[in-house]
Amino acid sequence: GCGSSSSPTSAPSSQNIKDITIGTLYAESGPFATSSMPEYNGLKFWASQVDKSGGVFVKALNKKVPVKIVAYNDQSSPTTATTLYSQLISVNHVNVLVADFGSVLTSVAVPIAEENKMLLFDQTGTGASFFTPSNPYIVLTSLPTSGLWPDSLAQYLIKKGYSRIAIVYATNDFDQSQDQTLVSKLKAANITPVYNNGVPTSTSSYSVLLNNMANTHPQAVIELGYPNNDIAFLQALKASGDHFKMVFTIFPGQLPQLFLTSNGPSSINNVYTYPAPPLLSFSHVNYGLNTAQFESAYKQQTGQSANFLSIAGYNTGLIIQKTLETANSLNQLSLRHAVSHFSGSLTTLDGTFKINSEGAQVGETLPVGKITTTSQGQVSVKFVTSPNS
Amino acid sequence: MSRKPLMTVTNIAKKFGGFRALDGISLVVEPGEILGLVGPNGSGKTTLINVISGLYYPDHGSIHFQGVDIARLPMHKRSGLGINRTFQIPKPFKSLTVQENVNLAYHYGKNSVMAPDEALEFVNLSQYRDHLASELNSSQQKLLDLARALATGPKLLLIDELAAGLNHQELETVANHLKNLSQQNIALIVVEHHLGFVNQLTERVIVMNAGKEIFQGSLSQAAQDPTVAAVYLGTGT
Amino acid sequence: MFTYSLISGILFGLFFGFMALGLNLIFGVMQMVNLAHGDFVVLGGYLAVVLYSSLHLNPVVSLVVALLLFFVFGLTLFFPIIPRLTSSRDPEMLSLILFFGLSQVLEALMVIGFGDNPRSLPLSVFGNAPWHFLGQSYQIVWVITAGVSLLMIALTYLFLYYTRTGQAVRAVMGNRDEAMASGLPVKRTSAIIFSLGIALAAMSGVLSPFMIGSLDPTSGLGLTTIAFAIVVIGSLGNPLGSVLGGLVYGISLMLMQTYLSSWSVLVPYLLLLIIVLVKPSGLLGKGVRHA
Amino acid sequence: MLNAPRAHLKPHTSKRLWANSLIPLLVLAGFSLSPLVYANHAILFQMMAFMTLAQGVNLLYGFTGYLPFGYVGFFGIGAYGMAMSIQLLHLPGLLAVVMGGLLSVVIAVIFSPLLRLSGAYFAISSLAASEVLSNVVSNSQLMHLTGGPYGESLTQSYHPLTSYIAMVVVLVLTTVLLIVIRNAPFGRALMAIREDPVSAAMAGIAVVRSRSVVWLLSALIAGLTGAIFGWHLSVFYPSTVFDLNISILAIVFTLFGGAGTVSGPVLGSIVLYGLYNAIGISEPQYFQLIYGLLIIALVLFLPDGVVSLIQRRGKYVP
Amino acid sequence: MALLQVSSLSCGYHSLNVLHDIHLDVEPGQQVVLLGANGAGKTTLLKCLIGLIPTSSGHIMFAGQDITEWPPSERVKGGLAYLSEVGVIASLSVEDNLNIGGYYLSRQERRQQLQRLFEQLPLLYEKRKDPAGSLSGGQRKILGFAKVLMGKPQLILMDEPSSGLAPVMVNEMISMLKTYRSSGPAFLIAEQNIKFLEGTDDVYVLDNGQIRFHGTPNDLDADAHVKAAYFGLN
Ligand SMILES: Nc1ncnc2c1ncn2[C@@H]1O[C@H](COP(=O)(O)OP(=O)(O)OP(=O)(O)O)[C@@H](O)[C@H]1O
Ligand SMILES: Nc1ncnc2c1ncn2[C@@H]1O[C@H](COP(=O)(O)OP(=O)(O)OP(=O)(O)O)[C@@H](O)[C@H]1O
Ligand SMILES: CC(C)C[C@H](N)C(=O)O
Ligand SMILES: [Mg+2]
Ligand SMILES: [Mg+2]
Repeated sequence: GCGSSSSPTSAPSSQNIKDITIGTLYAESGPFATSSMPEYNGLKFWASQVDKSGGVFVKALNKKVPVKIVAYNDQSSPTTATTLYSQLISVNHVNVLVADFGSVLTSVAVPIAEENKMLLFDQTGTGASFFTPSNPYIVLTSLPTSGLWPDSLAQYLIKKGYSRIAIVYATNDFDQSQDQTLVSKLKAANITPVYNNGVPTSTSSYSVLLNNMANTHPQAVIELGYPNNDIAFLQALKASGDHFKMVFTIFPGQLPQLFLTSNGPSSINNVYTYPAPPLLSFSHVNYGLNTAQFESAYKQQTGQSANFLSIAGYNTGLIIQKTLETANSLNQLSLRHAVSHFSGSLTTLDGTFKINSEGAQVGETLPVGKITTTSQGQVSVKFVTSPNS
Repeated sequence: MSRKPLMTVTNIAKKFGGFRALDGISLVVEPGEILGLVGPNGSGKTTLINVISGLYYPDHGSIHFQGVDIARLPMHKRSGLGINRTFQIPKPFKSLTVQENVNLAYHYGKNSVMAPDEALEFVNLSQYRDHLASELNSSQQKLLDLARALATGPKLLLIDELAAGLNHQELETVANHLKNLSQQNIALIVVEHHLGFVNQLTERVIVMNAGKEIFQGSLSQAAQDPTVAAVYLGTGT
Repeated sequence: MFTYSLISGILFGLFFGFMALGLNLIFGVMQMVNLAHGDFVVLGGYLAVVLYSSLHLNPVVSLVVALLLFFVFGLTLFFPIIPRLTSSRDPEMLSLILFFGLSQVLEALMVIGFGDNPRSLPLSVFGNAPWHFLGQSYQIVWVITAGVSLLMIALTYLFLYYTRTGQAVRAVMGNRDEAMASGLPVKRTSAIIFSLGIALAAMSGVLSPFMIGSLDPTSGLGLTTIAFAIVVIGSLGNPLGSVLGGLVYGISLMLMQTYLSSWSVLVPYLLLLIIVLVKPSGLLGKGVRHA
Repeated sequence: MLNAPRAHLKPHTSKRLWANSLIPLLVLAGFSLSPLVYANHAILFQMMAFMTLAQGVNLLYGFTGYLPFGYVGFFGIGAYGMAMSIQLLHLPGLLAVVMGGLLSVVIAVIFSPLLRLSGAYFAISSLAASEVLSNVVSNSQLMHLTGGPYGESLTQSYHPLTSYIAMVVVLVLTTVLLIVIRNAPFGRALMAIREDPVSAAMAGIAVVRSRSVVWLLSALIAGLTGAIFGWHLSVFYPSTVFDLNISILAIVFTLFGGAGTVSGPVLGSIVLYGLYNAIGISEPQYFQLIYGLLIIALVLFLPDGVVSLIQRRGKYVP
Repeated sequence: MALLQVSSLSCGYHSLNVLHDIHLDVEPGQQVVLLGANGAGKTTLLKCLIGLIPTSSGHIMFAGQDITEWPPSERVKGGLAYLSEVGVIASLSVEDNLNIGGYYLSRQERRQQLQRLFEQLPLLYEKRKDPAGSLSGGQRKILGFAKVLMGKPQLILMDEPSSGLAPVMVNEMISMLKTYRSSGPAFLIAEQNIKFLEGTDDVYVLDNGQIRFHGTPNDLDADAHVKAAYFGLN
């Protein structure tokens, strides 16, 4: 959109509303496709669910209306995403704006949303810089900001009294901010990592790095990256034959299937991770399907097995649904107020939804768990920190 | 000699890898004179021209043009000073028309005297004016090189094997043209294997062999010189 | 630590030299930059993964399959595209664009065919017995991969310098028109080299999971740039150049990872720039005469 | 070489001048008025950005034969130059944009040795250069300057309207610059250099200087564009402004329209970028596939761009 | 019957024809010289005979076969050879250039030829490992000449083989021509250098893409006008 000359995007007057349009983007190709597509499917799944039940209840209209998803393919390109977000706002005049997966594709939406006074439902864009006191037009639905992720991990390491810790992280917003938190928390417990190096996110061969880490004789080896990094890392680890008391990577807990298919079950056996839903399963929810129900329903409808990202997408849907049920008008600010209003009281299959004043997640924490796999590829997880701390 | 020389080349050497293409060659050119440069294949004639025109810098030795040492000057500066050349393997701007080739040289030439049309007339390519240079055959392209060189208004013109591909009659005309260039006080160094052609042009030749001068004087004397006869003319025993 | 990085650097380097070989041939012979090179590498990788997961085919066998399959693929690409491209003005530049288009197409097809998820091969296909050398142990897959790569490069070298077709290849490389005037079967030669270049890319792809972890449809362009860097570092059209370039790349990458890890991604690009500016003709290149 | 030279190097008629000056006028009018009728200004803005970049590529490739695959490097540096001026020097947006442009000129000076290369060597080396730039910018050790991997967030000085206008201005100026160069002898000198540097030098043309001038100008164009673009985004990661596809699109647009002309890149950007969004927004199943095939077809069947269709008839195209 | 038989041939570049209605014969073992002013069409004719530019009309019969539509490679395989104005492949070593000339020979035939030529042209032997691109203009001509001889062709088309050659090399080349003719091949030579007329069986004079004169050197001698026009001899 373009400054004062940009056309007003406030929703048309409540009466003549036939349906609630939800605008979002997905990446069918490019580096983010792996994660973006399941997330998008999760949201679509939610939409079909509510429409089955005659639509979503909109308090402002005091009636149920069907939801309609308007979605464009940004092919993982932030540049393209920019125009498409603004297409959703200024041409499609969607009622609800939902970001694409991850920080990179979310980032460009932040100022556009603010400029056009549209509330941005940020699903998994956990970049801390998106959340500022001055900007009420963003809420993070499915994950805490990256910096918070390692809390439980740090606790656990300290509790176990590991003094020799080796960390390798990919130098991107998501991973580096986690490294920073982790290191500072360890330092606070005066533990200095014996190895702490950043590598480019494009790194695909970790063998030499591993060898260098091994030379520091660590008890715990921690690799913070995106899925491809974790895959390459675990593969190299397996091949190297090195053994450490503890090995931690982020994504086995989110996308176990991915690791099973690419590296085989043994590659993530005994690996520590953040078990995210569905591995971290919530049987008691006060809103929407619980983990088990979702998994079966989702499988049945889409034919694909649920993973964290499809749950994140579905969860976003639930937040939106709750918002519409709560808000007195479709005006974006009142949507935002509605969110703050039920923040903390909502428990979904993604955990407790709780945001701070800036719209960032603080409810869901990521516990640490240890994965065990059978050769058939059954994945189970043993939590080593409490799932709901 | 009253006038001071136009160019003095002193003891130039140029190596390629281990190979001495030029091995301490010297020469003097007076304004407006025609100097013939002959010698067996691979004796270093073209290399000498390359060094004088600035395509290569010499390993050592000096080149004084009108008193300034130009041995390390870039090509376009030398062109500006009034040194220009043709190429043994012609190098016109293939995708420009014949006319444009000459116009450019005229526009960027510092002291242009001969107008583009005049230059084309001179090498008698006027009828090809609007052809792309790529549509000329190689000997026509050589003549275009010459026209382009003339359009920059040179004081010294280095001509590398113009005769190749021209028949006898054409040689006559070109020879006459070159002669009145020297009348217009443009000095010429003419590299040629066609001795008849050289003979028409000048009395004074330098014979090179293996990067060195082996003879200097008139062509007729050269023919008598046993070494020249042996290595170049092949008339020796 | 140093020796380990050095040796792994060498093993990696040999593989990357092989990975760049196909690009080297095509660029050298046809002055065309196959920007889709990396995508053919990835395709080769997918082939190996599929053959392994479906038929438990040993990657070494997949190498042969890749050779045949992609040589034919190369031929079928050649005739509709290349002759037309060659006859255009500025084929070198236009090829960059055209092959970028092709890489887009291949990437899209890979997404359709194999999905977006990264795929890989278990590194244990050749057993887990490590290779001990200078007091360090290295994965056997690396040693085997490096060995195969070296062999392939050697074969290509023999082909170019000791067969008649190879000679024709180098002639066409040097000067198309003159080669034509000398009566060489220029078009056939180009077709062979093009298809061979693509087949070699795919073959290196078969081994790539062992060296570069996992493959996904987007891995292509990155590999292409690395390959090009290697081609330029060692010089054009010369397989030995690829080995040299590969080694330089591999070793510096590993040392960089060891001593300056966060900058390691810069290695291929810095090397490329340095070489190209210091010795544009590449480490093994010869100068040319301008007039 | 890039289009029948006979067609555009003949002496000028006033008609021709008129045809030339028409282009910037149309561009100016078009992009100042269209926001009133078309709501998605982001598309209009990016179309301008790409049109400007395309002209920058055109200047470099169309007149000197250097194909700058890494053109996005200058673009990204422009964006970061702008961002740093705002974050560190607290300059106002417009001034920051100028700084961005200047910074990428500085970078261009540093990388000017690349001009010693030619053909694919230059193309890929420039790509390598842009990779180097983007990785330096995003390296954590420069965090205090560039924000490293965390990227830049300039929401405080986000001003879409001003950045839109700035883009219009830069676009129009760039177009005018190209018209001037193309019709001045300088333009012809550049073509001569591309043809044969040795002969060009002998004809008295300062080869190195002429090339450098073009190189720096094209860097300035990309830098300013990147700066305005970054300003318009105001939140971006290194990968956003150093995205290789930006180079590629600019190049493809230029070739599609016809390099070496002024109207070519304009046409190319309007048609292809329009198409690009048309496909994008019509939610196709196989966007990338279609786009790739389009490019291949373009090279095979229209290598000299759409304008060549007119030029083949020996007609002059501005 | 004639080895090469060209009947009502015309060809040129793109649309414009350069040659019109050319008739020309070469008997086995003959040496035929092609004269003509600069731009007359000599090079074009040779290019057309070797197949580098397409024939727009007329026929080329070689060794009893109609080769009008053949690509260059086939013609060379069939026993033609062509020495262009460029003549060599700059990036290849001198030795490889010769091997290219003998592309269609058997291995040991090639080895023999190579030896033979190196013996006759020691200059090439000295520089055999150097890239042809480093050779001087004249040196390249000599290499090119040797290159076409390599393949033991029946008919050799040469475009101004002596241009750029020092007198001593010209004599060298002419004597080589003699030796090689005795061993079989016929020559069709575009030349300016009248030295080539001695030992020539047949002369054609091209003018503006048309045959202006055809006859023996003696006929040419007799034709004062042509002589004047093309050699300024009277
Ligand atoms: N750039 C170069 N690289 C390597 N060798 C070279 C180069 N230029 C010239 N030479 C060598 O230097 C020698 C002289 O070459 P040059 O071209 O000057 O001879 P020339 O006298 O012009 O011969 P010609 O009369 O045949 O043209 C030759 O042996 C050639 O091989
Ligand atoms: N590539 C080309 N495209 C168009 N026309 C050409 C081309 N090459 C040559 N010509 C034209 O064809 C005519 C004949 O050229 P050709 O080279 O056959 O003459 P030639 O007899 O070989 O002259 P020379 O004795 O100078 O070699 C010339 O007028 C030339 O302009
Ligand atoms: C799903 C998440 C791992 C994505 C990550 N939070 C990001 O910001 O990119
Ligand atoms: Mg010479
Ligand atoms: Mg000729």
